[in-house]
Amino acid sequence: MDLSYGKEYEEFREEVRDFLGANWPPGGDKDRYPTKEETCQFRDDATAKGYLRRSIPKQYGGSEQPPDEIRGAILREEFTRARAPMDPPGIGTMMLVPTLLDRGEAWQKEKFVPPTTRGDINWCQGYSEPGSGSDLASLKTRGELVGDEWVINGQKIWTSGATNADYMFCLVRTEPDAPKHAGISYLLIDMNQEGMDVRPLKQMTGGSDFNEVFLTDVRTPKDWIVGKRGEGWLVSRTTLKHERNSIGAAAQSSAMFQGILHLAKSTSSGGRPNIEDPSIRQRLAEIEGYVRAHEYSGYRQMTRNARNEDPGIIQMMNKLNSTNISHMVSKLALDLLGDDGLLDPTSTSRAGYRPSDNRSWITQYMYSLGIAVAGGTANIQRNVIGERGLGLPRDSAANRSA
Amino acid sequence: MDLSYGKEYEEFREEVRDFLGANWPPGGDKDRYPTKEETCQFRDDATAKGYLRRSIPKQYGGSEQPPDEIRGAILREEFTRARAPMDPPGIGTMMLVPTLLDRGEAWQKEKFVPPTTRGDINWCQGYSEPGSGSDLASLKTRGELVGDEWVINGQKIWTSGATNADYMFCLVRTEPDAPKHAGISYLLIDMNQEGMDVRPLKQMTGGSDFNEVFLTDVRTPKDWIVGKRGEGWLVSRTTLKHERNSIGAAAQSSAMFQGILHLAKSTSSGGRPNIEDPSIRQRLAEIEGYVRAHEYSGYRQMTRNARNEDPGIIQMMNKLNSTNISHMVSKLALDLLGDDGLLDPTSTSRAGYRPSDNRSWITQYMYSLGIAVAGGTANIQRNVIGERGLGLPRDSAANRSA
Amino acid sequence: MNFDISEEQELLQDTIRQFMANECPTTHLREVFESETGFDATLWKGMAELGLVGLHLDDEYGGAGLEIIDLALVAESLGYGGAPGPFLGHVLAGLAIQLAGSDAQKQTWLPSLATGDAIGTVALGEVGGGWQPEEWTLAAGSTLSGVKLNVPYASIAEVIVVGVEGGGLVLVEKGASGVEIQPIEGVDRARRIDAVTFESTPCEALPEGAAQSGRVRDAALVLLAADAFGSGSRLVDMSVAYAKTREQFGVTIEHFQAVKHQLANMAVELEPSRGLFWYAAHAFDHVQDESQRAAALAKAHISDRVMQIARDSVEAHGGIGFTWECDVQLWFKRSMFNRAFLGTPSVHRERAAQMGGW
Amino acid sequence: MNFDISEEQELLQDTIRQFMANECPTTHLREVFESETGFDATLWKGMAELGLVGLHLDDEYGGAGLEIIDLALVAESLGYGGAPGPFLGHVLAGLAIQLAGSDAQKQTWLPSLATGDAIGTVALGEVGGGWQPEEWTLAAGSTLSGVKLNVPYASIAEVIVVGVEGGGLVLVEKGASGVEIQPIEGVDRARRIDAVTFESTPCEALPEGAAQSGRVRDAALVLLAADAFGSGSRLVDMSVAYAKTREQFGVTIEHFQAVKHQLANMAVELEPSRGLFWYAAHAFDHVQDESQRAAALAKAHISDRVMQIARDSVEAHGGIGFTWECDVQLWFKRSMFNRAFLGTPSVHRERAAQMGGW
Repeated sequence: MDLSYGKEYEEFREEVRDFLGANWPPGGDKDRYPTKEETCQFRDDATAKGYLRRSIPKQYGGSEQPPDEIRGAILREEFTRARAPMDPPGIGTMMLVPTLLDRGEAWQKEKFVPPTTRGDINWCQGYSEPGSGSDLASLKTRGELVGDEWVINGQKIWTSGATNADYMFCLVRTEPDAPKHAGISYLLIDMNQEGMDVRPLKQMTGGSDFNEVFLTDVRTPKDWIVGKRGEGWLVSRTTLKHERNSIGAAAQSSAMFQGILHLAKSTSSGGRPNIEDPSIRQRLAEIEGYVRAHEYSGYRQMTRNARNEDPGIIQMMNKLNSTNISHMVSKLALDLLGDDGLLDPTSTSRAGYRPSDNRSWITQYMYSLGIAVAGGTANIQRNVIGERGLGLPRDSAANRSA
Repeated sequence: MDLSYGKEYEEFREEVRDFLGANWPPGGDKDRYPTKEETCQFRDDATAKGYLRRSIPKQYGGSEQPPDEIRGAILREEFTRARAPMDPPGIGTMMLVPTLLDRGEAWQKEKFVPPTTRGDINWCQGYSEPGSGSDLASLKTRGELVGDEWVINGQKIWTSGATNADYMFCLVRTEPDAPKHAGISYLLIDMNQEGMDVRPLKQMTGGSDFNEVFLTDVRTPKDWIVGKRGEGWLVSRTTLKHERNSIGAAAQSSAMFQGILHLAKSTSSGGRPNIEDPSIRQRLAEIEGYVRAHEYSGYRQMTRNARNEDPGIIQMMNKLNSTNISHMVSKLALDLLGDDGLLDPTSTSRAGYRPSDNRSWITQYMYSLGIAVAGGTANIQRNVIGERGLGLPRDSAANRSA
Repeated sequence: MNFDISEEQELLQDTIRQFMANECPTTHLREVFESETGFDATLWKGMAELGLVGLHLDDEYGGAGLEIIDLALVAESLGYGGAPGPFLGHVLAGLAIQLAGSDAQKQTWLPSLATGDAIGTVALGEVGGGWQPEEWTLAAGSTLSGVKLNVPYASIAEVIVVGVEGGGLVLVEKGASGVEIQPIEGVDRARRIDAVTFESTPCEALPEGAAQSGRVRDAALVLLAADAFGSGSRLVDMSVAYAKTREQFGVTIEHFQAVKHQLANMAVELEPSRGLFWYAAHAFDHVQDESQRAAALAKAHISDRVMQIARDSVEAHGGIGFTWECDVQLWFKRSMFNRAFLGTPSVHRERAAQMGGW
Repeated sequence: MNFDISEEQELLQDTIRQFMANECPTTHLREVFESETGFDATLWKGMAELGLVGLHLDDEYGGAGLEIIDLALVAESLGYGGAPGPFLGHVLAGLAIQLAGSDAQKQTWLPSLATGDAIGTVALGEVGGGWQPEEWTLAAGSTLSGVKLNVPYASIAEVIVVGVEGGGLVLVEKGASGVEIQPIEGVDRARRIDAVTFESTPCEALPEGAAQSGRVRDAALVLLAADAFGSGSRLVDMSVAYAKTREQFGVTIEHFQAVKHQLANMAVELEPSRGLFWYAAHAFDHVQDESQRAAALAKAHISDRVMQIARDSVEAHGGIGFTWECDVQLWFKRSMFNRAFLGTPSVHRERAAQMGGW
């Protein structure tokens, strides 16, 4: 057991630090917001060093580095420290690009991979539908081949980033007579056309992280399909070989814990700081047990992933751990907030008495529920752990139709 | 809403008190343990007044009173206060007698009801089997009619009171070719015969509240059957019209709460009485919320039952409420006990250092689990509430075979 | 022994439920939610015509002379219906004047409060959670100065009953000088709250204020518990109904045992607690020794349980439960109000511990 | 970064697991459970031959010179196997002498402790929960008087390391005058405890006792956390295995979603906590700044979670889980020991809070 990254990696860290020191912020000027061109140039330079676009082949503008979870972690740490931009975030780089690299035609890779990894084009994901949540394969959006084009009709939901996406990668039922999973194709669609109607989905918190997308006679060329007709389900399940971020979820839990600790120190009840209340101290320490466990679980996974070994059941627990911790933290927050629990987190635009810094915790209190449902409901996670982790059978209700 | 019992009932209470004052303890002698004859005489006198054997017809030695939940409650209160014996406790008076009265032959009632209600004979119940717990109707103990006798072979489990029972009322599969529920008969069996092998089932607490009973070529007369062949399942489900004790479970929860409150007052941690620890106070008050809710729910049910109205979903929640409260109390107890949590509750016979009064709480900590499993597991209770209370469908796994 | 409500009381609850279904379906509730004031005069008039807003006031002032249990049953039904508006503060103001006011004050205010023609409210909370009479700090003589927070619908109230130093109560009339009302952006837009600043504002003491303010607080706790219970019932009903319609894997999700048990657990957390607010309400008028503690336990327990039920309801609805469009959010936020207003569960649990002599 | 155990360590754990399966199946464990002394000399000899009881002692004294992480992995495997006997007190006694003893003391005791020929134990607890060095009250000079509670296997120990006033440590040899040992009826009959009364008993101070006793406590916390984790693994495994064999309604109960989710929840409560005892053990030797707090958090969290898992295991087994005959009770009681010994979770959470500067 060795919690340092080791000599080879610490040298790599030094190299990264040197690079960042020389290149970010551009011109060493911390008081100016970098231009788009400067950011592009920086990313190209970082790619040349092998720091960005690591899983992308050189022919598509990448640095084509072997997967290395630990180099990945070091890069995240150092870039974050220097506040330097990494690969453009988003579902395009995270999901579409690895899928294309694995299953796409050469022309598809050439056309879409470079601009996506450069951040020139943005993607959204068209998977979930109102009637198809955990049972995704029951999706109903239909695509019909008319001449040289697919004509697509249907509705997608929980589509984040749809408002400023250029393209959607989308699961569409193209073979209505095939069995459930075998009737789906994976299509790429231009968002910028009539018939694409994006409507933000307002959350109970007031914000809108997701959208509904209504597709009415939307068109896309015949060959904008990844994999063959009816292979869409498999294409969408392709194991992604890019560097995992095993400790991302745990890092968020840690950050949340630091936040609640601060809240306990900065709020009072009955004239006494909450942090001095023995029942609050007990709850904090109990939560910290979960948070540290989550954190060390991340390290375990990172270690195994770096060795290309299966981390086992622990890997299936990340989401449920995050959700459970988020619930505990949020409930404690509501107790710490006292009267501030009466406040509306949804808007700061209207004039109101006493805007409270703690108001964001109300959002967190509600948002912790969103986490539970966004990553598939907790029940789905429990199914996965029970079935794949403990070797228990599939749901009989599900079996009846699946 | 009126939490007194009302004038008519308070008069009844006075009458009961007068009777008890005159008749118990026998001869007014508090320092002497009453003889068996005196106890019998007292019960006969109380029956003549209509206080005992209330649901039993006069022809079988009862007082044949109309069901009255509130008179029942008053009698329990006053007899308890005077430490006077009520109807002999046990499964014979609770379950067999009402079943016989409802479904038995005249000769069966004559033979078994009077001595059972007088406490002269004791019964045990032969329902559960090792392979048939929540799925009771899958029971396998078989009875074959050989000449004028049933010959019974099989095994029963969770049979409380089997060690000193005279008879068993028993569910036996007599029609092996009939569908599951329709192949069962309700037989009465003399325990005092070869082939009846009773083995106490030791619990994790060290005690033995239950037994296993092995039946090997056990015999009982052909006509010792209640209802017809194959009707046993229905006979065992007969709705019992005797007076319910709606507040019994809640009264136990209340008593348990008083106990844990006392424990919190009488134990210390780090030199400070536990009752002064804010986190303990919070937990106690939270538990009290559940306990009072349970108590008031008992009053609600008693009120509705007394009016012959359906108390609704609340009635299905009694066991789960008791179980939940018992869990909460037990967990708090373990925290209050500190080092005493290391002690063995199972025995006081061996010499040991520092026997602790609090040791019984360790038993409670384990026993709270027994409560959960004894009244059917919590999952079965949740099924009942979901299905009968909320109108949700039966389990699909269960549906497949039921 | 009769631990149940009467047929008349059941009828009253049915009437309110029907009234709410007709006059305030959730489409309409959302309009009030989005409106500037959160006050719907027509709905208020309807409630007043049903006699809901003066139920507890004496006959001679135009009330129905009923008890806190009746008012609590109204609150439960309004909670179930998600009723927006100033009911809570209004009935408490009437109660305060009836319990603590002089004959003249009663003559002046109760008749119009009983009909709902005038709206009243109570100003109890202060900065840093000072909700309880012994925590009030505003000094009052013939005038009043200081700040009260979380005052329901102060901006439309004809009269505000204000809690002051020493646990007393004073009346401030609409339009009195030196009053400044600022809306607070509250989480429950069906029950608006304001911050009210008084600066040398003329006021009039309720003679029995210091003796009765604790009773007003207790009544408020009972009403919040009752509203929370009604909200919880609505949330359970919505979740069960959703499970019966939402299909996944070819069956409605009610067929999944995990869903069934989650719904059963929600019902088990809620249903037994009904007796807590019944008893606390009953005790208010009939078992005064126990009423203070019973009110504290009822509010702590029910508002806490229902908050968890609201979270469970969101999960029971899956992704859609987290949206603005789904009605769960309306009662989720109502539950947050019921939980925090007048002090969080832990505050009242500690009070119950003290009153229990622990 | 390498947050994992080595192949050698995995091999060691496999060896112990195999050893326990062969030498101490639950039928045998039950015999030890029922025995007078709770000590099985053959099993102990087998453990000693595997090198388990002196793993952490220096090579020069016949140990393997390994770290606390290795000892913790042994403890985990022994917890999984339900190993009865004096392992815990024995390895702590060796550690105490190694950390705090003089060369002469080490020479005297470590070789025979390393081979297991002599059994050692530690006397830490006092009346009223005084487990921590700063709570110890026994005054010790050349002799020692007072009572220590919950001393593992005092009756068979050749040497007892006793915690005394000021946080110091002293040695008492078997047969020393004025020692009275009385068995305490402990809940975990696989790990016996005694009350030990000293009356003017000759003793010998460990020179660095006051400096090192906190370290001994921390090691003990790590070992208890590790044993608890192993126990939890066993309980989850047993529950999963039972669900795969128990039939109801014509199917094994693993087919019921409620059962599946309960098992999944047990696994989720347990598995992530593995890193807590790994890290605490690692920190003991390599991150001393954090080791005290990490040990407290690990013991509090894991022993608490596993106690709940033990309760869940009983429920997962239904009625049979509550019987003496069912093996769940063996680990249920082991879990009670791990939870209470050296202080309950709340004690160590409060310690963690203080050490965190909260």
